[in-house]
Amino acid sequence: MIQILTALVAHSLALVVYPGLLTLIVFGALVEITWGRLAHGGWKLSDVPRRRPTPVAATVAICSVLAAVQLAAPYNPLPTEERSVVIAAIALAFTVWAELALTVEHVPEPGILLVVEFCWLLAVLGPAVQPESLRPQVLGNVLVPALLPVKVASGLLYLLCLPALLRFWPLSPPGDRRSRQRFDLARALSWFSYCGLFTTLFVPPSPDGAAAVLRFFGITFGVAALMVLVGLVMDRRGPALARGFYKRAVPPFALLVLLLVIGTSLIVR
Amino acid sequence: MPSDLATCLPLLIAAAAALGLAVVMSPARISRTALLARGGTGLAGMVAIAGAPSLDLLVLALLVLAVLHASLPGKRDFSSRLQMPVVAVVLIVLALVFARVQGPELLQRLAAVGIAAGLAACVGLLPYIHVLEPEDMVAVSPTVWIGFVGPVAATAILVRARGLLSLDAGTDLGAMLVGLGLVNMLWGTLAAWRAESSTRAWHYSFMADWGLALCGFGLTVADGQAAALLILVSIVFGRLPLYLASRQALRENQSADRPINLMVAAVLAGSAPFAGFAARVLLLRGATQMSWPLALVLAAGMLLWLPVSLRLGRTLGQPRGRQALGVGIVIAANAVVGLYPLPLLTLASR
Amino acid sequence: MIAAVAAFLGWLGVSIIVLADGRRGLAVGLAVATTGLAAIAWQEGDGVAALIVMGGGAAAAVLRYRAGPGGWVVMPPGSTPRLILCVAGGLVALWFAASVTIGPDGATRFAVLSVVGLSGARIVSSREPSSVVTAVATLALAAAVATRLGAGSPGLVPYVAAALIAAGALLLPVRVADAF
Amino acid sequence: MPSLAVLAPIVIPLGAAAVITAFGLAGVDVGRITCAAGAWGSVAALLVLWLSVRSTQELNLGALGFGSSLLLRIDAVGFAFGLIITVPAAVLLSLQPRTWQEATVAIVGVAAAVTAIESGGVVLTALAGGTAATLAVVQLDTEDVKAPRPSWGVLLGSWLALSWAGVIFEAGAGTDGFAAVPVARLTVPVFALITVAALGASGLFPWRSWPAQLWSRPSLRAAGMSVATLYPLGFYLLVREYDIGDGRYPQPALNGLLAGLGVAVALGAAIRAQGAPNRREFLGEVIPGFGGFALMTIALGTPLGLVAGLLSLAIAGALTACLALLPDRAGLASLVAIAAAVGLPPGLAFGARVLGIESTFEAGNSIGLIGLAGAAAWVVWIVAAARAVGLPAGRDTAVAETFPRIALAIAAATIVAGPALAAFQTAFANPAQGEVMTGSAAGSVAGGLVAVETVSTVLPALTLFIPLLAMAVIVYAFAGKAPVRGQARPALFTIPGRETSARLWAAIRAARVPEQYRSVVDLRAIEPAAAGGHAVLWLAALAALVFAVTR
Repeated sequence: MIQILTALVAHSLALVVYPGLLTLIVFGALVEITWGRLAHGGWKLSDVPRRRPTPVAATVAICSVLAAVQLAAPYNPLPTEERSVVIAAIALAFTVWAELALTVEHVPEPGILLVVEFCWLLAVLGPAVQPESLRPQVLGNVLVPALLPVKVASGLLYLLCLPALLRFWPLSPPGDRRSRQRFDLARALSWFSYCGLFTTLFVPPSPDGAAAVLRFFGITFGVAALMVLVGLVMDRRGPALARGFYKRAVPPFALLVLLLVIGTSLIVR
Repeated sequence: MPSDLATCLPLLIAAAAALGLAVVMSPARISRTALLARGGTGLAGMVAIAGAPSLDLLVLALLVLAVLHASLPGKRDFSSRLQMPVVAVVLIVLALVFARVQGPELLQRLAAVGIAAGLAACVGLLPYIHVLEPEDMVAVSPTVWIGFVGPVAATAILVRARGLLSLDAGTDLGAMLVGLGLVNMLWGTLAAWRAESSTRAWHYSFMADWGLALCGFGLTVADGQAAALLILVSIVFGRLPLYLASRQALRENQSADRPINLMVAAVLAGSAPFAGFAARVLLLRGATQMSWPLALVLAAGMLLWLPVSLRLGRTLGQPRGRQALGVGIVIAANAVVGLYPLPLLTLASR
Repeated sequence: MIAAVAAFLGWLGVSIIVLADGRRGLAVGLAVATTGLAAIAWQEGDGVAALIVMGGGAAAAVLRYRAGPGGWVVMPPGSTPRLILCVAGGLVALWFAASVTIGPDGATRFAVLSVVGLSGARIVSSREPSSVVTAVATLALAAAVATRLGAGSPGLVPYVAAALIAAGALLLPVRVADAF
Repeated sequence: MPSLAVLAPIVIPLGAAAVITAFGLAGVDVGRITCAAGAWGSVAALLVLWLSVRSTQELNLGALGFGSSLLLRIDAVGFAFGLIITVPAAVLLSLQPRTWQEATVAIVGVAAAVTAIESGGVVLTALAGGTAATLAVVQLDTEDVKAPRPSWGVLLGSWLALSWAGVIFEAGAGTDGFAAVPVARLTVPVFALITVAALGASGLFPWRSWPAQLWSRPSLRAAGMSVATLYPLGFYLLVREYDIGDGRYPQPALNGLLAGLGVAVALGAAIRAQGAPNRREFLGEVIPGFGGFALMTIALGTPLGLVAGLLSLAIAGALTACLALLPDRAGLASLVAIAAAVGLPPGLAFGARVLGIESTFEAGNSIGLIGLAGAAAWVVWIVAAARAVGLPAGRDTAVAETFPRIALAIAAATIVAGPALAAFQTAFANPAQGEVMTGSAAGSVAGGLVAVETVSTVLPALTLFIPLLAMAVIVYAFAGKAPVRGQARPALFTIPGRETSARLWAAIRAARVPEQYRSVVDLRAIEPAAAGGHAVLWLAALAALVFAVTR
């Protein structure tokens, strides 16, 4: 009973504070504000939505929190053996589509977005096929030469998919999309989970300690910064390039990654 | 009790029950006394056939029944109604001659051919189909042969033929019965499905059931014989009474899709839990012991019953009063036999 | 010798039944066939059976003589196929009885095969009740005589049954098709 | 516990049917209440029988006549499937209005399905399953003869195939008992026969089969009952195949093959769901979707896979009752039902699907690729569910047949019960898995009442999902309203080659025999020749037979 209560407290802490809700709000707010400043020139406190969050934002928060506690963040109260990359992947999948429940206009080019989602899923779960383990940190630790090509290719695919999943790259002309708030709450709640999952899966974790914390958040912020940078570039280049990229470049590359996954699992067997 | 008679006993009981049911269900305009008299004569003839000590006497009893049946007033004349039963008698007598005289082995095989063809002609199966006049009363129509007298006659003939033929000829007889069975199964189901006249559809559906029965007889293993017996019982106390119950609706071109029509369709299709399903299981069991491709063909063929049965079930219309009671009894009896056929099979194998 | 004559009579009688349409012709044919079949039964040492066959056949012949289409009407116009049938049927039966099969009772085999085959053909090919019933009577008697080919003794039951059928069939009131 | 008590779950509903019929014939309709009593009685009997002993109970009433004996047994598998069938059926029979004739057929159908589950032999299972199928078809056609229903031919064919497998066992091994057939007798052909029967009995195909079609009927009385009683039976056979095969299928490749088919079924349902023109059509794909995931995991041949599959089936059972009672209108009930169906965390469906996908990765031999496809199918489901929230309602079901509060309660229960996943697995699914996976394939899923331990991870269902659930309740309570725009929403994508295959199929259906040859295959033209009583035909047939035996 004591064990259960202790576990309940630990899990609650993980969900609410670190690396859960509080962490992802802070992280997301920082990145989103930075993005607002860079993309829209200047940023005011009034940009932060005042009214109560919608059920969509609530759903995104719940799923994003669930994904966040699966990360290999140092000092994560959730024991390593209790984390699963499947839970993280599926929980994050919910965050992408929650807005579609309200109206189709919130999700421009849903077909392309679905393809990108598939590619991202392959990038997250593909490296788990051969190791037959679903612990995120185990996958991050994989340094077997035979498995490295898959890991590297998956990491690249992950990064390629991220801008679309975070709605950074405009997939449709401005006229076709509903004007989004400058402070996108749903996206702000997803930043940490998405970027942290990349750090968890593709960068070997180090033992808990201050350095590890700095390393983890440094890389995670680095990924976010990269996304912001690429987002800025793409925002200026227009949606045609982004659409063409996700239609013509990413799917073939994902196919290549899939072939690598299949080939590796066959060869290593 | 002689084993030959015991084999036919379940069929005789079913026939007696069917006759009783037919008398109860028959509409007032038909004289129940006449129906009872004609049915009773037929039943007596069936008892004589089942109890005949030799195939020769069985054939003579068959001839008597044929003449008596042909002499009943009907739309078709005496001679044409007598034709096919006489062909059966002639073929069986010739088979007896071939089986008894000394000579080459070929004679035994010809005897087997005579028995198989004679049996088909007696019952009225393809290619010896009795000509049907849809307007005729059931008592004077070929349905009497295919649904009432035929089951007992066929069983008795085959039981007695066993001791008459050599081993090879017996095997040939089995093969011919299976062949005829498959042909009748296919023809019966397809023709019943496509026939314009519902009365003809009913008649062909009897042939389809007979196809299964012939396959059972042809399998020459205990399960095959048991399957054939169950199918014949389901013909005599399933298909026949249901056909009788549908006659009025057929005349009035009624059709319905009520639960009772669907239950009747299930009985006719051999769906679980009715007698037809247990028979099919036994047939598959027997066929599996002989050769699995045959079992595969049979299993595939068994699905052909459904469209026909749905059609025939609808032709029952909306039975009321006595007819509804009769149909209910038939459905219940078929369910009981389907779930627990052991008593019938034990009775037959005594 | 007697057996051969008896078998020939059987074939002759049934051929007359096939060829005749009148009651006299049919009655004579039935009588001749009965004589042949009874002679076969008698010649094989079963006098009672012969008497029963004779009795049944004779009664049937008399009944036929008294009822049915008038006259002899033997080989009416257009009966060439029937004639050919009789000759061909007889030859086939002879070939089978003498060449294909072996052992004694050749005459019985010939008589039974020819009578059963030809009477069957007559029943199948005719629409006239009196000729059909006559053929049925002959068929019944032949079927009874055929039991002699079996290993054991069939007893008298088949003969009695056949005789009753032969006489009974002729007594049966046969109606033609009605507008029921 | 006397062994005769094994009959109780079957006899109680049959007794109810007898009472309903007797009163019905007397002109008194006591259908609904007696049906409810009969169905809940069956549920209670199952609970008492299993929970009081927690071990297999058998009753052999002797031979039936077609080679197998009336052997009834309740073991963990029978208990689990018995509840999966009887509980939703009892809910529906207690609430939905029916005529006494419909009620009789429905409750006898429940008894038949329970008999199929309790049967100790393959042939008896086929007989009882065939009876349940027949009664389901009768129910559906009685309710509405024009509405879609399962093909009677497919159902009968499936149960015939199973009975054939049973007689093959009897002929070869002398017994068809699930627990008695020697392992070696489960050859690949016999396994294929049973599997084909299972797939046909439950309509487990990638295309739109009856479990989806039934939900588009105007009334969902018979549809709900048919899905509740028939759909689990096919899965039951797949689980029993482990029993016969000592915990494994005859060839490992068959596991992969069936698991792949499962993904195809789930993906097919998901693809149709994301293109559904209205919410009813979407909800119609929910049960096939769960079925696909269940097939995928059950077929894996691992303890975790089987447990996950059983959990999915149990949730599908609950949702069957929910969907049959759900009104065709927007509102909280529909929203929660969709959330429960798609597996929103921390619901039971979420936990079961996560375990299922994890089990594929942990099964080894690159089966993880199937898990990858399963995850993709789940994503399509998420998209379809989000889209379905704002779809038009669809066909309007009669108000008297719908119970929004009950539907909402059932759907909400499957979400709120998420933290109980481990307890549910320990009490419900683990014993069944242990029953069939014995010998060399022995193994079980650990974790107790708190967590579910897989090979590589642990799912702390109780301790993680309780705070998550609490957080969700607080967040949703705090959240404001969001206007959902009801609108016709385009499908995200269409199946490639769908038009081509449709055109091809139409061309095949339109194919006709050329005019000059039509008489050769025209039965109506052949009929007079065959049935005309021509002597030439008789002689030809005779000659053919002579030729056949003398060649």
